[in-house]
Amino acid sequence: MTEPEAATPRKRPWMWVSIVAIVFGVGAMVLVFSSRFGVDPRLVDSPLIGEPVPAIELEQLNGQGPLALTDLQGEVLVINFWASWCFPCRGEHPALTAAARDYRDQGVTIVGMIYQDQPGPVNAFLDELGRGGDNYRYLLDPNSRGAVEFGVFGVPETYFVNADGIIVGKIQGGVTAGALRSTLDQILAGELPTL
Amino acid sequence: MSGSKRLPAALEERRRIALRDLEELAEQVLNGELDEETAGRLRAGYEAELAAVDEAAAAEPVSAATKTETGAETAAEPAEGRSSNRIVVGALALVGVLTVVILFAAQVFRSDPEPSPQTPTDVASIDGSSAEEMEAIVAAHPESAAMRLALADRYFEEGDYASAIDHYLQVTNLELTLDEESRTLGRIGWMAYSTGQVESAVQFINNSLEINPDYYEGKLFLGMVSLYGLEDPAAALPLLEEVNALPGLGDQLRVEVEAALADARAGVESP
Amino acid sequence: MSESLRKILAGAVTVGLAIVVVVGIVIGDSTPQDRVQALGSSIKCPVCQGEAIADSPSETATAMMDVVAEKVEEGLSDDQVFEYFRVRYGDGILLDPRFEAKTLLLWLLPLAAVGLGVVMILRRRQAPAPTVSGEELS
Amino acid sequence: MTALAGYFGIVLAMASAFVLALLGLRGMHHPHRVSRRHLELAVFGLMAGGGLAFLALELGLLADDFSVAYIADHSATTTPFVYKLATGWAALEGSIVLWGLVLVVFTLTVYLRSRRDKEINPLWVGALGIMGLITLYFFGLMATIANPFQVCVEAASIGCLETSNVPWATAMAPLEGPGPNPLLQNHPLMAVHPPLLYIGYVGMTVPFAFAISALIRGESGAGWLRQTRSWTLVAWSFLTAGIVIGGLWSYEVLGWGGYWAWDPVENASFMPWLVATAFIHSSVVQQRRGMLQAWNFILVIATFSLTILGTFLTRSGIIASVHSFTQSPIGPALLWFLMVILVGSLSLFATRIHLVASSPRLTSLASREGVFLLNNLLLTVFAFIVLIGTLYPMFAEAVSGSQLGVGRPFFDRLAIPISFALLLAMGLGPITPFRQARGSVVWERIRNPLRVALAAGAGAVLFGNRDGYLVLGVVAGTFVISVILRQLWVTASRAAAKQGTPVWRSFWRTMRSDPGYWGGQLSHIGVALLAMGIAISANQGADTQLVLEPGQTAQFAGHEITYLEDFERDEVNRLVLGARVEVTHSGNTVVLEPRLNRYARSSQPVATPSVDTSLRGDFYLSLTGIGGGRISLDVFWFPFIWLIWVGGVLAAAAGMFSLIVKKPARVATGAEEESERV
Repeated sequence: MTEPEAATPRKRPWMWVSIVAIVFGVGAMVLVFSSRFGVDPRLVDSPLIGEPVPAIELEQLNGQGPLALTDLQGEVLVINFWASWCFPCRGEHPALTAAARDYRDQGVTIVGMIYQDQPGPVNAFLDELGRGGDNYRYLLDPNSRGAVEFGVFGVPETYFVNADGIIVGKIQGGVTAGALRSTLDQILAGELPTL
Repeated sequence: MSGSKRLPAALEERRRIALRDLEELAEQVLNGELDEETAGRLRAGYEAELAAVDEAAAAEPVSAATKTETGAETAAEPAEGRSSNRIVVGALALVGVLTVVILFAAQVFRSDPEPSPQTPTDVASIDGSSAEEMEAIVAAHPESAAMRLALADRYFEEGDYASAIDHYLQVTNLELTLDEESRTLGRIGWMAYSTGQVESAVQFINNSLEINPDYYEGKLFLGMVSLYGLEDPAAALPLLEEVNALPGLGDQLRVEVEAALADARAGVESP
Repeated sequence: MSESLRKILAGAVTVGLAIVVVVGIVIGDSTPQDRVQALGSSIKCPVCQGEAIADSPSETATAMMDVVAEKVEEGLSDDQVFEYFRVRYGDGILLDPRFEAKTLLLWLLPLAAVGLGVVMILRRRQAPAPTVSGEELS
Repeated sequence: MTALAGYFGIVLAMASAFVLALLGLRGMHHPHRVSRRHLELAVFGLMAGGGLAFLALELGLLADDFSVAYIADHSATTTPFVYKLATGWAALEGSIVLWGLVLVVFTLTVYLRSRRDKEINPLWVGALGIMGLITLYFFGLMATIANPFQVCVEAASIGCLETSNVPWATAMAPLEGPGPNPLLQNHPLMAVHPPLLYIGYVGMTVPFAFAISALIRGESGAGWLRQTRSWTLVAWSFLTAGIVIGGLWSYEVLGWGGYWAWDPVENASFMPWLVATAFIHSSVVQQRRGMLQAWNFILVIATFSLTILGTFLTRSGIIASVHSFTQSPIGPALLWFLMVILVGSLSLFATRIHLVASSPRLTSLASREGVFLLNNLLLTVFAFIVLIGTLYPMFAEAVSGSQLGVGRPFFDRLAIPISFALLLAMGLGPITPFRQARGSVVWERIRNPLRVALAAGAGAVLFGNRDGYLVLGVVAGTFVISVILRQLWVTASRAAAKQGTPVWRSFWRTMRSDPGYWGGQLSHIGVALLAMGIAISANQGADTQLVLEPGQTAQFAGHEITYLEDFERDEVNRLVLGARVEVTHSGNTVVLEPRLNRYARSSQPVATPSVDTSLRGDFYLSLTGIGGGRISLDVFWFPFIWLIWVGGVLAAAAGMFSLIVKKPARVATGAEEESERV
C-alpha cells in the first residue's frame, strides 16, 4: 500500500512517534501480563512475619481447659491451621505428628488450630491418623477468631514461632516432612528460616 | 491507491451534510428551537461550505474520470476473478500443507508438558463427577471392575482411606489387568501401613511388586514403609532413589520423595 | 386564576418539592450498623474470590464481620479497623486502596483521563469552519 | 466419527477463512479482480465448516460419544438434555467452538448483505477479508492448542486419561464421563448467559472489520458507520442482555444477595459495553453532523480490543475470579492476538488519521452535540476507570511485587457520580436541539418533568427514605423517564392535531416514524429504571442473620419468619440439604425452601437461595448453615429490585426495537439517510 499523496511530509515524524509509542505501550502491557502466567493469583505473603505471636486464648479440644499461645513462650511453636474436611491436611498430618515426636526434647510444641470444624469429625480424624504426643496441642477456634488473628487464607496453613515468641515463617498449603524438619532445624539453630 | 478516487466520495459526504444542515436548520427555526440571528449565522456557514464543496468538485477533473474508469473495469469482464482463481487454488494448497504440519507440531508440543499418564495425579482429572454419582454407577454395575477401581482410586487420592479400602478389597475379587491388580494390592498395603499394620503392609506391597515389578508407586510405598515403618533406611534408600529418578513425578510427590530420600540418607549415615 | 398567579404557584410548588428533597437528603441518618456494613464491604473475604466480607456467607467472612463489629464497639476508627486487618492479611485484604505511593497512578490516571477529555472537548469548540481545511483539498 | 467430522469442519473453516482473507485483502483495492462466486464459495465454506464443527460437538454430546476427549471429560450419560447442550460451551475448547460459530454466522450475514450492491463494494470486501483473518485465528486455535475434538486414546474408568490431536487416531472411549462442573448445572440461566455474551462480543467484530477496511482504504465519511449500524445494535443488545442475565444468575444462584461484585470478569464484559455505548452515541453525531470521525475509529478499535482483553482475562487464569477457567496455553495465544490487534489497528490509525479526521463543526457546547460529547467523555472515562481498577493490582504486583486490593468501594466511589452525570446527560440530551440550544427552549421541555421528578423525590423522602443516593436516584430516574414521556406526548399530539386523529393512536405511529430515536429513548427508560432499581434496593434493602430452631419465629422487615422443618434429598449429582421456612407478610404466607447443595470434592457447600418476589420487592432467604437442630439464615429484603431486571431487559430489547421496527414506506425519502436519525 503506497502512501496517498495527501499525506504531507510534515505529518510523518508525528506519525512515527505515535507508532513507536503504541508499540512500546502495548509491549509493556504484554510483558506485565506474561509475567503473570503460571503465578497463582491467590498466593499471598504474610505480613505477620517478624511480629510477636498474637495473644489469644482458646479452649483445648476435649475439655482440657483454655490455653493461651503466650503461655507457651520459650517453646518453638508450629501453629498449624487444619480441618478434618480438608484433604491436604490429611496428607500433612503424619509429617506433623512425626515432627512432634522427633522434636519433643528440643522444646518444640505443635499447635493444631481447628479451623471451622466440630469436635466430632475432628476426633474421628485424629483417632484414625493419630494425635501426636503431649507436645501436640489442639485448640478449638469456634468462631474463627484465631484464624482472623493469624490472617489465615485457607487450610492448611502453618506458622512458625521462635522461642522469643516471634513469628518467623509461614507455609501455605500442606507441609512436607522435609520442609518441616529443615525449618525447625533452622529455627532451633537460631537462624531465620528460609522457605 | 491514489487519492483521486477517494476525494469525490469525501466531497459527496460533505455536500450531503451541508444540504442536510440547511434543511434541518429551516426546520429548527420553524419549531422555534433557534433564534433568527444564530440561524442566520449558521446558514451563512453552511452555504459557504456548500459553495466550497461545489468549487472543489468542479476543480477536480478526476471525478468524471472515476466514472469512466469504473466503467472500463466493469467492461473488462474477462478480467473478473483473475486473481481469485489463483488465490483460491494457492490458498487451499497452502492450508492443506499447513494443517498437516500444525497437526503434528501440536501433537509434539502437547506430549511434553503433560505428566505421563501413569502418575496417579492424572486420574484425578475426572474431577467434578461426584463420588455419589460414581457410587450409584458402581452399585448399578457391581461386576464392573473398572468403575469400582476408579472410585476406589479417587477416594484413595483424596485421602479418604476409610471409603477406599472397601472398594479395593472388593475389586480384588474381580477381573483385573496386571497393572490394576498390582496397584490395588500396593494401595491396600499403603493403607494398612497408615493404620499401623506394618507387617501386612509390607506383604501386600511385595505381592504387588511381584505382579508388576515396574509399579513405581509400589516402590515408593515400600520405600516409605521401610524407612518410617520398619526404620530400615538402608532398604529404603535404593527404592526411593529409583522412584526419584523417574521423570514425570508430580511436584508435590517430588517434594515428598526428596524429603524421604533425605531422611533415608541421613538414616544410613548415622544409624 | 390569572396567568401570573398560576406561574407563581407552580414556581412555589417546584421550590417546595426541591426543599423537601434537599432537606430529606441533608438530614439522612447513618446508624452504627451501617458503619459495620460499610467497613465490611471494604474488606476482602480471604477465602472467597473478589467478594467483600459483608457480602460473603462463608464462615470466615462471618467471623471477620464479628471482629469488625467488635472493633467498632470498642470505638476504633475506620482506619484503625482497616489497619487491624492489614497487618494480619496484607495490603491485598483492603478492597479500597489507600492513597499512597504505589496507588498514585490508580488515583491520578482517572483524573488525567477526565482532564484530557475536557481539553479535547474544549478544543473542538470552535466557530463552524465554513472553509475547507487545506488538507482535504490538496 | 464425531472427532473426524468436527475436525474436518475446523479445517474446512480454516481453509475458507484463509481464502476469504486473501480475496478480501485483494478485493479491497481491486474489487474487480475477485469474483463473487469465489467469495461466495469461501463464505459458504466457512459457514459449512463452522456449522459442522459445532454440530458435531453438540451431536456428540447428545449421543454421549466419549471417544471425543472433551465430551468424555465434561459430560456424562446422566447429564440432563439442556445441560448436555450447554456443555458444548461450558468449558474452554467448546466455548471457542461457539465463538467460531457466531463469528461465522456474522460473516455470512455481512456477505449476504453485501449482495445488495450490484458490484463488489471494496469496503465490504475488505471488511469480509478482515473478518476472514479473525476467523482464521479462532479456527486456528481450535485446530491446535484448543482442539475440542481431541480423541481419547486411553480411557479411565470415568473420563479420559490420554488424548491425541490426530482426529483419526484409534479411540478408546470410557463408559462414563464425570459430567459438567456442578456450579454450571445449578441453574438454566447458565445455559443462556454465555451465548448472549458471545453474540455481543463477537458482533463487535463487524464494525471493527469495516473500520479497518475503511482505514486501509483511507475512506473518510460515515459510510462504514451507516452500513454497520444494525450489527452494532445487535451486538450491543445482546451484550446488554448477557450482562443483565449474568447479574440475575449471580443473584439467583450464588446466595450472597448481590448481582454485581466488580469482579474482574464482570468488569471485562462491562468495559466493552461502556465503550460500545459511547460508540453508538458518537456514531450518531458523525452521521448527523459529520463530527467525531477519528474518534469513532478509536472507539470501535477499543471496543473490539476490550472484547479480546475480556476473553483473555477469563481464559488465561491470570486473575483470581469466580469465572476464570484454569490455566491453559490459550492465554499466551490470546495475548499475542490482542497485541497484534492493538499494534496493528492503532498504527494503521496513526498512518491514516490525516485522511479520516473530520473538521471541527461544534457550534456550541450547549447543544445536542455537546451533550453527546459529555456522554462520550463520561462513558469512556468510566470504562477507563474500570480498566485501571481491574488491571492495577496486577500491574502493581508485577512492578513493585507488593499486593494490592481494588474492589467495590473504589469502583463505587467513582462509578456513582459518573452514573448520576450520565443520567443527567440522558435526561437533557434527547431534548436538547442540535447546533445551539437556547435556555428557554430546554427549560420549556424539562420544566414539567423536573416537577414530576422532584415530586417523586419528595415522595420518597416523605415515605421515610432519607438516603441521599436513593433520593437522588429516584429524582434522576424519574426525570429521565418523564422527559422522554413528555417528548413522546408532545410529538404525538402534534402529529395527531395535524392528522385529526386521537392522540393515543399516534403514539405508536410517532415511535414508528423514527425507530432509531425512539428505540434509543426506550433504552434510556430501561437504563433509568435499572438505575432506580439499583439505588432503591442497595440503599433501602436490609439484611440480617438469623439462627432458628424448628417452630421458632423471627421478625424482619415487616415479615414473620418461621422455621418449619429441614429436609434432605439425594439428587443425581449432589446431596441437597434444605429448610422449609414459612414467611408471612400482611396476611400472605409462602413457604420458601433455601437449600445447601453438597458436591463431592468441594469443602464448602453451595447455597441455593429461595426468593419470594412481589411487586414491593424480593424477600430473599439464603441458608448458611444447617445441623444440630438449627438453621442459620441470611435474610435479605430488596425493595423494587425487579426494576433492575425489567430495566435491563427493556434496554436490551429497545436496541432491537430500532432495528426490527420499520418505518412506513411513504415517509422514507432516501431510507438510508433517514434511518440514521437515532
